[in-house]
Formats: sequence, structure tokens, C-alpha cells
Amino acid sequence: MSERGQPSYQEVNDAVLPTMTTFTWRYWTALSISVTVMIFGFFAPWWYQLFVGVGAAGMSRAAYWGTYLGNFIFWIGLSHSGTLLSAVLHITQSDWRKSIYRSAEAMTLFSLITAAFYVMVHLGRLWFVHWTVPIPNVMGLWPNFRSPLMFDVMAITTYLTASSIFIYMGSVPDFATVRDNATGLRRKIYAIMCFGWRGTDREWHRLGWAYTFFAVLVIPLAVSVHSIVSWDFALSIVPGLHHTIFAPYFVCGAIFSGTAGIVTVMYFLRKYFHFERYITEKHFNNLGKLLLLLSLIWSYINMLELFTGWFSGSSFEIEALRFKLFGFYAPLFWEMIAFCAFLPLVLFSEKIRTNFRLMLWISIAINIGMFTERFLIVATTQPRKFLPDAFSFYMPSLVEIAITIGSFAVFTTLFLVFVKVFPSMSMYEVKETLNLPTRKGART
Amino acid sequence: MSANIIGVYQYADDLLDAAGRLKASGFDEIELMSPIPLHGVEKVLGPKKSVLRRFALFGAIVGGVGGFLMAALSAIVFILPTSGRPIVPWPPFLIITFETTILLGTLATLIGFFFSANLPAWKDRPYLPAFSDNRFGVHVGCDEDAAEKVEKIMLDAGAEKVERVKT
Amino acid sequence: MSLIKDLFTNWSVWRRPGYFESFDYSWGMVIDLDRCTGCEACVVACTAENNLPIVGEKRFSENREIKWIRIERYWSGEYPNAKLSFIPMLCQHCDQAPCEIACPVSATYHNQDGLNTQIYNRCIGTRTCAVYCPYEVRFFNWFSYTWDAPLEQQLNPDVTVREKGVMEKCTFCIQRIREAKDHAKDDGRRRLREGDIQPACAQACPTKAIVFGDRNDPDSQVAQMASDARGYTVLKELNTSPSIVYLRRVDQEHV
Amino acid sequence: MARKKNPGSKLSRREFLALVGTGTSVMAGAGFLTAKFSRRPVEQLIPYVVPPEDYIPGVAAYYNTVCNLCPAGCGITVRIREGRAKKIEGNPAHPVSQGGTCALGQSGLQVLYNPDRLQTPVTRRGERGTGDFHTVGWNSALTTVASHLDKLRLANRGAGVGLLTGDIRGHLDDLLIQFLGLMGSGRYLQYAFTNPTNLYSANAASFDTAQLPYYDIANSDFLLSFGADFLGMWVSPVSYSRAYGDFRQGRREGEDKGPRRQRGQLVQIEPRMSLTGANADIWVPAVPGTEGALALGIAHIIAGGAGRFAAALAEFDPPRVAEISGVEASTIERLARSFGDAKAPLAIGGGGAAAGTNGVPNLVAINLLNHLAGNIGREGGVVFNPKPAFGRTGMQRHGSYLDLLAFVEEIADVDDGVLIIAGTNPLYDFPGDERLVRALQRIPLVVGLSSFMDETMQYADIVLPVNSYLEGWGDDAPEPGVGMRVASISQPVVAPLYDTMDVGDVFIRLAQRMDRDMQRAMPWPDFHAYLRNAWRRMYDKRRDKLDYVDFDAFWTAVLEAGVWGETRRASQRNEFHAQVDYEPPVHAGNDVDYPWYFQPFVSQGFFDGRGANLPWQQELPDPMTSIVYGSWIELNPRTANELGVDEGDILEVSSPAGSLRAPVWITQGIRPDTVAMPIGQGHTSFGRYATGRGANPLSILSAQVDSRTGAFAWGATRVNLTPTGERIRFVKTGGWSRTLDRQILGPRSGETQEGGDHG
Repeated sequence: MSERGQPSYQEVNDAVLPTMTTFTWRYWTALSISVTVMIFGFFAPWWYQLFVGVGAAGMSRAAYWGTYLGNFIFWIGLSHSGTLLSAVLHITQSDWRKSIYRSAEAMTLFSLITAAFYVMVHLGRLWFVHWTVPIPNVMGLWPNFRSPLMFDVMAITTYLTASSIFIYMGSVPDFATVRDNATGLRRKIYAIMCFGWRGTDREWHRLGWAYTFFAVLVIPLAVSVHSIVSWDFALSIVPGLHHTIFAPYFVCGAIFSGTAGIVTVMYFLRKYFHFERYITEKHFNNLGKLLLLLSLIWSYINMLELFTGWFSGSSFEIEALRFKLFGFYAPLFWEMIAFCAFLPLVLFSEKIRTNFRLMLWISIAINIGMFTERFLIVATTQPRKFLPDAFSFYMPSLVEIAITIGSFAVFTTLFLVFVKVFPSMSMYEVKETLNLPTRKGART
Repeated sequence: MSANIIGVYQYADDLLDAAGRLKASGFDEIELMSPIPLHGVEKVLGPKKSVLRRFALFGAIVGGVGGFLMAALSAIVFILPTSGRPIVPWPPFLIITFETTILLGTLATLIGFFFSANLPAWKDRPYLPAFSDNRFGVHVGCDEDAAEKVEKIMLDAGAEKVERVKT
Repeated sequence: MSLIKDLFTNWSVWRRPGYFESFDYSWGMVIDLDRCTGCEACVVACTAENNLPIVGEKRFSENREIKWIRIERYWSGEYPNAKLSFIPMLCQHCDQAPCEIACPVSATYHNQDGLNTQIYNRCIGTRTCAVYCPYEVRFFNWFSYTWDAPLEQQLNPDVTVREKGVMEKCTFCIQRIREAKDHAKDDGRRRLREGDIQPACAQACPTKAIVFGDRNDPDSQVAQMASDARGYTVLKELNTSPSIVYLRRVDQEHV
Repeated sequence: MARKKNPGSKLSRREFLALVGTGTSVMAGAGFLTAKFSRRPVEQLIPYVVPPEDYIPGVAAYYNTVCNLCPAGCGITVRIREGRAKKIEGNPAHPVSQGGTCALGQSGLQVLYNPDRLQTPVTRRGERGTGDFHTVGWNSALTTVASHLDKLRLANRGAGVGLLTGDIRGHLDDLLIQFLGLMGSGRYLQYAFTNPTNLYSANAASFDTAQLPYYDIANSDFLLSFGADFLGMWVSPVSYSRAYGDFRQGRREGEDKGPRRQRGQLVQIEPRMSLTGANADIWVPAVPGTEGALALGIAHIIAGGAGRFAAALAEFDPPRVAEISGVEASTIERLARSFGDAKAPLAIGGGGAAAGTNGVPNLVAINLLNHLAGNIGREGGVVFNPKPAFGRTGMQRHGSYLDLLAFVEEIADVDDGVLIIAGTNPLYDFPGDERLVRALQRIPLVVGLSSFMDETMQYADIVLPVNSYLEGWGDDAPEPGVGMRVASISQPVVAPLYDTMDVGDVFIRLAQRMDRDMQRAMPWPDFHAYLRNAWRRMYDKRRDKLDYVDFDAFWTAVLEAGVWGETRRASQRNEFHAQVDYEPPVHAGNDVDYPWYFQPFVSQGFFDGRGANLPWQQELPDPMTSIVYGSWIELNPRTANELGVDEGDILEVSSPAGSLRAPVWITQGIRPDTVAMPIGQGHTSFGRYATGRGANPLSILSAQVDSRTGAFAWGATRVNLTPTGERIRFVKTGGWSRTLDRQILGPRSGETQEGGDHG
């Protein structure tokens, strides 16, 4: 790995285990800040909204969907990084994945949870949300499985389950390691969490298989999830949403922003957990290439979407397009193009790909761009539907803005808790990448 | 009355060597323990069969059929026509089917794993913490009188130390 | 088990587009734009009949008003040859309604009278139906609205007052249809007669521009007028097959 | 019985349509009554302490009564559930409304259930106009007034007592006259800003019948309307709208569709496009006040230099008229030709055309057109109503603006005069000069009868709360009728919500608190009894013609149907008595300092402002602009460019009489030299929904009056506009106002619709 010679197994443990037990002042401040923001930015406004009604948000006639659903797409998108990437790389047996995939999958899980929150925030009558779950009832009433929203419910549930299993099973051996290095209650807890893992040849063999199966199942699932999210929009007849290209568009955008998200997380892990020896230029370089590829695909699809809209020549599409490109929200649109289509082009240079700080900023910029895209999808289409007399305008309210900011805090909080519960780098798989200690090896 | 003997090794090749010898001298109850998945274990201890696949397949099929039936039956138990579509339309229900397939497939795999790896293990089994760190180990269960023989084989194969643990 | 049997024995039924081979009644409306003067009597009539809330100036300015029927106005030409055309816009009760498919909890569906119904109690407020509706005739209760006493004494006891978080829309005055059916039963009639029912808007219309009736009955006024040469449906290219047929306003420059 | 669903079974509707409009079919006057309406007689409407024996919970009852939110006098049917009024519907049996209602009529329920209603008598505590009142009991309030009146009467100074009302017709009118007579006073004036005073006198001059005629629009095939917004709120909107529908597309009733005659054509001549203008085939924006010239120009072409008017019309050749009215000569000729060629042409004048200083001459000129077309008394023409079965035509009491001023000032001049104000609000719909207020201040005792503490009531000493029209008794002979005798009864459909009385009851009670003669002269226990007597007299006159066993049967039948009438028409010869001449309009303010004509217009929702306290009306989008909750000033785009203002910019609108601020609404439907504002908002005291909202255009009008009648010329002021730099966002329902070539208003004529495989 790094030119300073290979770390030994012992060193791997020593690098990772302390990150779970040592609490720096920096960690505490970060945690307290994010918790505060989460409470006052997310839950308080949400409570207020539940109290007075969804009118607390800026949505109105014609623009019945707003920031909430925009953020929902964004977080679902972000979630496509981890599981999908880690699964794909696992199948393709690319070793460099092993030092980063744990945190990537964590990202998946937590952004999914945040997204799920947004579904509830969006609802007009949250207290009846359980009606979307197929529960037998005396009325014999079931959810309407023909509805795109039910696809969503199914897909997200499945995805949440699958990816939590995926990350958990992946870290069982590491829990064992933690157990062996812990004492007292903590030991007991981890003893339970690792199911009494001993690392016998049999266990390793089964885990290997199971893990591969998970990976195989998760890949099509991840693709389906964001396609389904896109169908919530594409299955409507709203001009500007009613595009066949939407599913690939969303999926590609999702992986795009997800990968960028990984880069960001990687940077911080490397910096504050001192994983310099495990997270190296190589990772940034590879992800850089991936980002470049994705951004090219994304730009292509985006162009395609705009073009088909324009080429249709129908009054509806043209107006929707005009409003998107030159309407009130045009600045946001061009900002998105700049960040997601043009900025990533600099990744052609390896110098930049391997420059940690630059990569951080680029990845953040990309996610800002993607966030804007998701906002524009909802904000610019509905106010320009079919009847000009009903044309309107959408502007987020303070509540929506607060909740948007708060949701990032939700994500951060979950992540900060995660790094203390899970080994944020997979120890056993990193060890796998080191060469096996053998007597021959020792002799030479 | 049986004994559980654990040999601790620093090197993986020694471990495999030891495992080979033990097997050769007719001990079946052999477990290798290591911080990482070891390759070439099959060569030494013979190939492993796993029911995992069947679990996965079964789960997926059940999920698929069940998913479609859930959608279709819930649609006809309380008939609410919408948008001039059939009560049981293919495209939407296939999506539901797909999702449930994956869901139950995953869960079945999970159960399959626990089943075939006979986990979770709540009571202690022969094990040393070092095996999750940087040591390799072999555990043999044998009769009391064969114990010395086992220990000898282990040490010959270059064990750092040999321990007898009771279960 | 019996359900599964049902599923396969009646497979063809479950696969039938729209499920209903024919509606018991197919309530429809014909709106003659050559009669409609845009006087908005229908708007208030609907408000009075269906307990539509008084949202107040602030809510109104936020586009949170609730008007199941509204008059849309479109200008053409420039002064002095400017023309202004009115068109009453209400739920079109499409036979292939884009909104119905959207609801995850089946709060909106197509009933046997060919009505596009909205079940307030079932609605959880995803607002998807409103987004999918091309006619912008679905309205959401962004808040729970109240009436200054004693205005609430006017509320129609036959119609629910909707709470916050619920979607609502024109029902073709379904409460009147139900009542009429009851009376028909009392009078020993199996079917309703032409003219038994009038929705509030049609009833109030001073020019009789709005005609309501059963499109299944070939002699009914709607059925006959729908075949008028001036007849058309709004946004036909969307193929929603609405239950409301408009009769184009005659533009007669030469005098 | 009460389980009747829709008032108006086919049978009844067919009868009335046979009756109404066609005028050909003659039917027994009692025909109205054979309508199969089941209405429980009102005697059984009792508060729930004593539940009626045939009261069925959950079952609606329907009562017929009369709407009095505007002077049209439409018959309405009110739906009652558990003793509460739920819905107002048109009474299909009533020849004026024929089952239709207007937006304002629907909101009558909110007059009844208005949160701001006056619930007990109040007397003034603070200064007049400060609105500082405290409540008193009916007893003391009535006694105070009665004793005061009694004192005057016994001192033979009763002549100082004046009565100012709005539109009051029917027997209440008689009662009031009788009361005043007993007081020895003839001071009785009806003032309402919307009274078509000029139309009365124009008709008196032209055809010497001081009446509002019945325009048989339905059977006309070419309609030339000079500023009359008859589809808006002019005179009798519902009846006109009903006729308009048939005028366009022929009669529409399930059974007798009637011959599909040629579609009638409508031409609207007015500077600002009204609702009627929007529905017209051609909208002709003429200079405000020059409609008369236009009419004469058309007459000139029709008459073709012949006939007894040749001389008078000689000078009105198209070029000159074009120069006066700003309408191209070609257009004028075109209109004249079509008017001449039409089978049943009809000319209507009103609104802006009658609201200038030259209102009467304009209307006379327009009448001339009808005369030349031989319309008078003809089907599809101008039909004058027979003398009503009771009461008088409004003309005899309607006071013009000058009359009102004089009236109030006279009362102020006599020492301890008394002014009783009922059902009118002159301080709102009155030009902004202080004379009226000053006069009011000088009157020692001002008694108000009202349901709301409106602007005028602020100046009263005692305000007595009266029933809303849904709680009280009354009757009405609608004017304009339908060319035949119509009488409708309004009955209480709900028990009074509060401690209120009918206007009639108030006067009867007053009389009972006065000395013996008064009591003897007005012996009735209440107004209901008075009404019954009056109708009994009517019944006795016609006993032989009506097939009813006795009066009670007759009375019950009338209450059930809500209306009674006779199809006999007045015969009217087509004679024209007036001198035709064109009188140029005089506008207050010169055209240098005040470059724009200012045209206030009666708004759809608020009528003359009386609808402003009804939330439904406040939330009713204006038909032309879709604006709610506020007022605006309409500008032509060109004007807006000159001023460099855009939609929502607030303008300072200043006239010689005053100034106000209003936001700009840019519309294609108005002359560049004209600006227009809706009437109805800008109340200073009219309940929570109306007070302090928008601006009142009447408040900046100069006190211009019609040269002949002295009627308030509200269309004769010029204004200047200055941008203030402030701007607001309009509260409205409408978004964009162009279709963007979308499939919304249907394919153009000739084409049929394509696209989509369903029909």
C-alpha cells in the first residue's frame, strides 16, 4: 500500500479500534452541533408543520410537490453510492474497495433513513402513513399496488433491509475483533453483535458465499430503486417530467452524487481518523475517474432530455423547457450545469484527481449541483402544466428550508454515531489485502 | 469424555501443514480459526458443501410468487378500479413482484447463512482472542487418550503453544 | 384459497380495461360556452353546496384557495379587437383519469356511476393525484379551516367538512345523486329519470349553460348535446376521455 | 311533501316558459299557482322548543321567497335543514329568475348568518360618526322614538319627519306612506346609487310611461347594447342572463327545444369592456358619454333621411359621429346596416351611457332606435309592464342625488326634524362631498333601521336591528317584470336569529306606542297581518277570476309557489314623443390636468357595495380579472406604457374632488383615454370582511349630475394618474391570460377536434 512498507495485522487493529473508543473534543463539538441542528432544524419545524398542516410549507395550487420531494430524491440518490459501489466492486474483486466500502455503505444506510424521513415530512396526514403498508385489516382495504408511490414503498423498504443486512454481515468479523479487544459490558454487547463469531474456516466460507449473494441481489435492486423514484415523476403526464429517459437519468445521477459523497466522506475519515496508510491517492484517483465517467454520462442524458423536450415542439414541453432554462430558477439551472457538467471535466488531469483537498471541493460542488437538479425537477415543472390560467409559482418557505438544513444534520448525527459503533474501516478485509504471514515469507 | 485442543500458530502455512497432518492421522473434528478467510483450506480438509444457494433460490421464488399474489389478491378482494386500467395489470405488479423477490431472497440468504454456519453461538466455543488479531489457530476435538498425540502433531507443525480448553 | 381460485377463474374480468363493461349511470356534463357568460354564479353555488372553506386573503394570496369550479379566462387579440373567453373548469371526471392511478391508498377511484370519487377519510395527503391532474381541479386542505360563528350554521349537513391534509375536488354533487337514488327507490323506480338531479352549479346557472345528465341514456339532453358539432373535450390529446363535453363558443366577427 | 327534491318539476317549468318571454300563449293568471310545489306553509316554522308535529330530521324543506339583495326581485327557493337555511336556489316557478340565481343572490345566506349583524337596538353614546354605541332594549328604543314622534305630531310639526329608504316596493311601501301620512309628512324618498332614474325619465319622455321596460332579449336576434351591462349587475341580471342564453342558442328545456332560430348577435358599445362586452360578438369602445351621438348616427342611416326625425338626424352623418364618438364611420355603418336588416333588432341603453351629464338625451336617442325598429310592445322588443297589482313603479319615490341632498337638508333646516333611514347607505355610494354629512349632523334625531352598522348608521342616534330578508315578511312586484303582472311574497324561511323585527313591524310598533288615533289607524298586530289583509283585498277584487275556495287556500297556494301573476299584457302603441338631440357630455376636470376619463363600474360581487361584507363575495374572483379581496384600476397597455407602470404598481388617482390609491391592472378591454375602477370595496365601516379593504372610486367623483333629472352622473369625472412607486401582488386565481395555442377553448369554427382516440 503506502511506500512506508506494509502495516502488520496488529497495526491494522491498532489503527481502527482506537477510532471507536477515543472521543476527541473535536468529535464532541461536531456531535453536539449536529444534534442541536437536527432537533431545532428538523424535528421542531416538522412538529410545527404537523400541528398547523402542510400549509406551513411553501407548496400551493399547481405546485403540490416541493422541496421535500426534491430532497427525497437527493437522499435516495446519495444512498446509491455505498451499497451499489461496494457490491459492484466486490463482484469485480477490486481490492481497493476494501478500505472504504464500510463507510460508503454506512452512507447508503443513513441517507436512506433520511430519505424515508422526507416521505413522512411530505405527507399531509402522517398519522395514517401505515395505510401504505399491506397490513390485513377488517375493512379488507389494501394499498393500491398500481400506484407508483406503492412501488416506492416496496422498493425503499427492500433497499433499506437489504443494505442494512449487507453492511451488518460485512462487519460481523470485525465485531468479533472488537469483542476480543474490549472488556466488561462493551465486550458482552459486541459478543452478542458478532453472534459469537470465531473465524473458523466454515464460518468464513459461508460468509463469503452469503456476502456474494447479497452483492448479487443488491445490484439490480439499487438500480430498480432509483428508477422507481424516477417513475413517481415520469409516470405523471406533467410536461418536463413525462420522459422515458428519466429512469436512467435518475440512476446515473444517483450514482454520480453518491460517488461524490464517498469522496467527501473518505477525505474526512482519512484526515481525522488518520487512515493515511489505507486510504491513499489510489482511491481518490479511481473514484476521480469514476466521477468523470459518470459526469459525462449525466451531461449526455441531460442534453438528451432537454433536446427531446424541445424537439417535441408541443406547447407544453416548450413552455416547461423555457421556464426551466430561462425562467425564475434559471440561475440555479446554469449553476447545476456548471457544477455537474463542466467542473468534473478537470478530473481529466491525474494531478487533480490525486489532490485530496481539490477532490474534496469538487465532490462537494458536484453534490450541490445534484441537489439543485433535484430541486429544479419539482420546482420548475408543476407551475407550468397544461392550463395557462392555472400557471403559478413555487418558493420554499422557511419551514422547508429549515427542514432541508436539518436533514443534513440528521445524516451527520447518524454517521457520527456510526463511527463509534462500527469499525469505520473493515479490518479483516484490509488484512486480506496485506500478504499472508507465512514462515517462507518470514524467512526471506 | 472428550478433549478440545487448540494450537496457536503465527504463520498460515504452518497452520495448513498442521491441519494436513492431523487429518492424515485420522482426526475429523478439525476447525481452523483465522483473522481472515484462508485460501486453500479445501485442499487440506476437503471440499465444503453449503445449502446457502438453495435458501437464496427458495426465498427468491417464494418472494416472487408471494409478491405477485399479494398485489393481485389485494386488488380483487376490494375492487377499486382506477384510470381505466385492468384490476390486475402486468407492469405495476411485476415491479412489486421484483421487489419482493429481492426482499425475501435477501432474508432467506441471511437465514441460510446462520443455519449453515451454525451461528449464532451463544455459549463459548473453543477460541482464543488472538485469532481475531494476528494469530492462526486449529481446534481438534478428540478422545482423552488421543490428546497427547494431537498436541505432539501440532507442536511438530510449529505451533507457538498448545492449549486444552474445556467446553 | 378461494381468492386465488377467484383470481384465476375470473382472470378475464380482472384483465378487462376499466373493469366495468358499462357504468350503471355515466354521469356527464355539457357546458355550452356560447351560453356561459362567466358570471360566476356557479362558483358561489358550489361553495355553498359543498362547504368549501373561506380561506381568507392571506391563504388566497398563497394560491391556497379552494374552488371546485372556477371560471378560466383567456384573452385573444389586442385592443380594440381584443376578445375575452370564459371557460368553467371543474373536475372532468375522466374515464381514464391520470389522478386515480396515482393514489397509494386508493383514496380516489372510479365508481360504478362513472364518477371519479375522492374518499376523504382514506386520503393521507401525498398530493400525487393533484400533481398528475392536468386540469388543476384537485384542491388540498393545507390547513384546517374554520367559519366565523354563526356562518357555520349554513354548512350543508349532507357534505363532510374536510380536515387538514386531505385532498378534495368536485364530486358532481354526489350527495344529491345519492339522495335522488333513495327517493327513486322510495318511489319504486329502479333508475333515475332525466332531471331528477342537478348539481349546484347547473342549477344556479342563470343562462342554463351547464347541463347535467346520464350519458348512457341516449335520449338524455347531455347525450344529445354531446354530439353537437361544436362539442369538444379540453386537452383531448392527453386522452383522458373526460365526462365533460364543452360546446365551443361561436366566434362571429361578421355582424 | 317536504321530501320534494328539486323545486321545479318539468311540468311547472314548461308552464312558465310558455308564459314567460314568448308572450304569445295566454293562460289563466292562476296558472302560476297550479305548479306542483310542496312547501309547508310557513306557520309551521317554529323554534325547536315546540317541534312541529310533521318535522322530519334529516329531511330538507324548501321555502319560496324573494331575494332583495338587488332591486330585480328574483324569486328564490331556500333549502332548510333542521331549521337552518342551507342553500339558496332560483325559484323555477318565478318568471324573473326561472330557477337561476346570480353570484350575489347565492350569498344571501351570509347576510342571514353574517357574524357582524346587529343583534339588539343600540343608541349613540359618543359623537356622531365615531361609531360609539351602547345596546338598549327594544322597549326603550321604540318608546324613545315613539314619544319623540308623538310630541311632534301632537304639536302638528310632524312634517319635519322624513323617511329615507332604499328600494322598497310592494305593500311595505304603502304602510310607510300611510305612517308618514298620519304623521302629516310627505317626506319619503328612496335613494339607491343604482336606481336607473334616467331610464325612467327617458322612457317617460319618449313613450310617456315612467317605467322600466321589459326587454325581450330572448326573442330578439340583434342586440345593440349601449353600456348596459345586463349580464353583469344591471337592473335584472338573472332574467337578462336567462334570456341571453336563449338569445344565443335558442330555448333549452328538455321538452320544448323550440325552433333553432338563427343565433342572436350582440354588440356592446362601451369604453370599458364589461362582462357583457366580453360576451359580445363585437365590442365597440366609444368615448364615454357619446353613446347618444352613436345612436343618432345609426338612426340617421336607418331612417335614411326620411320620416319625422329626418331634420333632427340630418347632422349625424357617420363622419361627424365618428369624430364625436371615436368609432370608425365604417363600423357605424356596419352596425346600422345589421340593425336595419335584423328581423328583431333591439337597442338597450344603460350603465355608462346613462351615467353622464347627458344620460337622459342618450337614452332618448337609444329609445329612438327601438321606435324606428317598431319595437315597442312587440315580441323581441321593448315591452312595458302593466300597472303592478299593488304598489307603484319605483319612479315615483326614487330620488336623484340632488333630491336626496335637498331632502336631507330640508329636514335639517326644520327645527327638531327626524330622519328615519332604512335599507340604504348613501354615505357610501355618494360622491365625496361633505354636504350630506354636514346636513346629517344638523338633524337632531336620526333613526336607523339596518342589519349592519354601515357608514350611514354611524351617524344615527338610534339603530334598530331589522330582520334579514330571509327572516321577515314582505311582498314585491318585480320591476322590470316580465311584461306581465307578477307579484311575489317573501316569507320567513328561518326563525329570526336575533332579537330583530321587520321594518314594517317597527312602524306598527311605533304607532302602537303613540296616541290613540295612531293606534286606531294602524291596528294590525304585526306586519304579517297587514300583508295578509292587503292580499285579501287583492283577492276579493279578483275573487271571480281565481278558482280558490277561499282566501286561505289562495294565500297558502301563493306561499307555496312564492309567486302569483297574470299573463295579461299592457298594450303599448309605438309612439315617440321626445325631441331627439345630442347633448355633449360634460366631464369634471379639464383634459390637461386630468387626462383620463374615469369610469367606475358596478362590480359583479358587491353590486353597489352592499355585498362587500359577505365573505363569499370577497372570495369571488372578478369575472374580468379574477382578482379578489381588493380593488384595482384598469389601464390600457398603451396608458400603462405612458405612465411606465406595470401590473400591481400603485397609482395615485386624483380628481377635482379628491384622490385615492389603487393598484394597476392592465387590460386589453379599455380605451387608452379611459380608466376604470370597480365599485364596492373601500368601506370604512361594514363589518370585518369589508372594512378598510380596497378603495371606493365613488369617493373621488365630483358632484356631477344629469342635466335633466339631477341624477348622480358617476361617469362624468376625469382623473389624473401619478405612479407612487409602490407595488403589490394581486390576490387572484388566474395565472396567464393567453391559451398559448392549447386545446382549451376548442377548435376554431368549422374544424372538428383531433387527437386522442376517445370521444
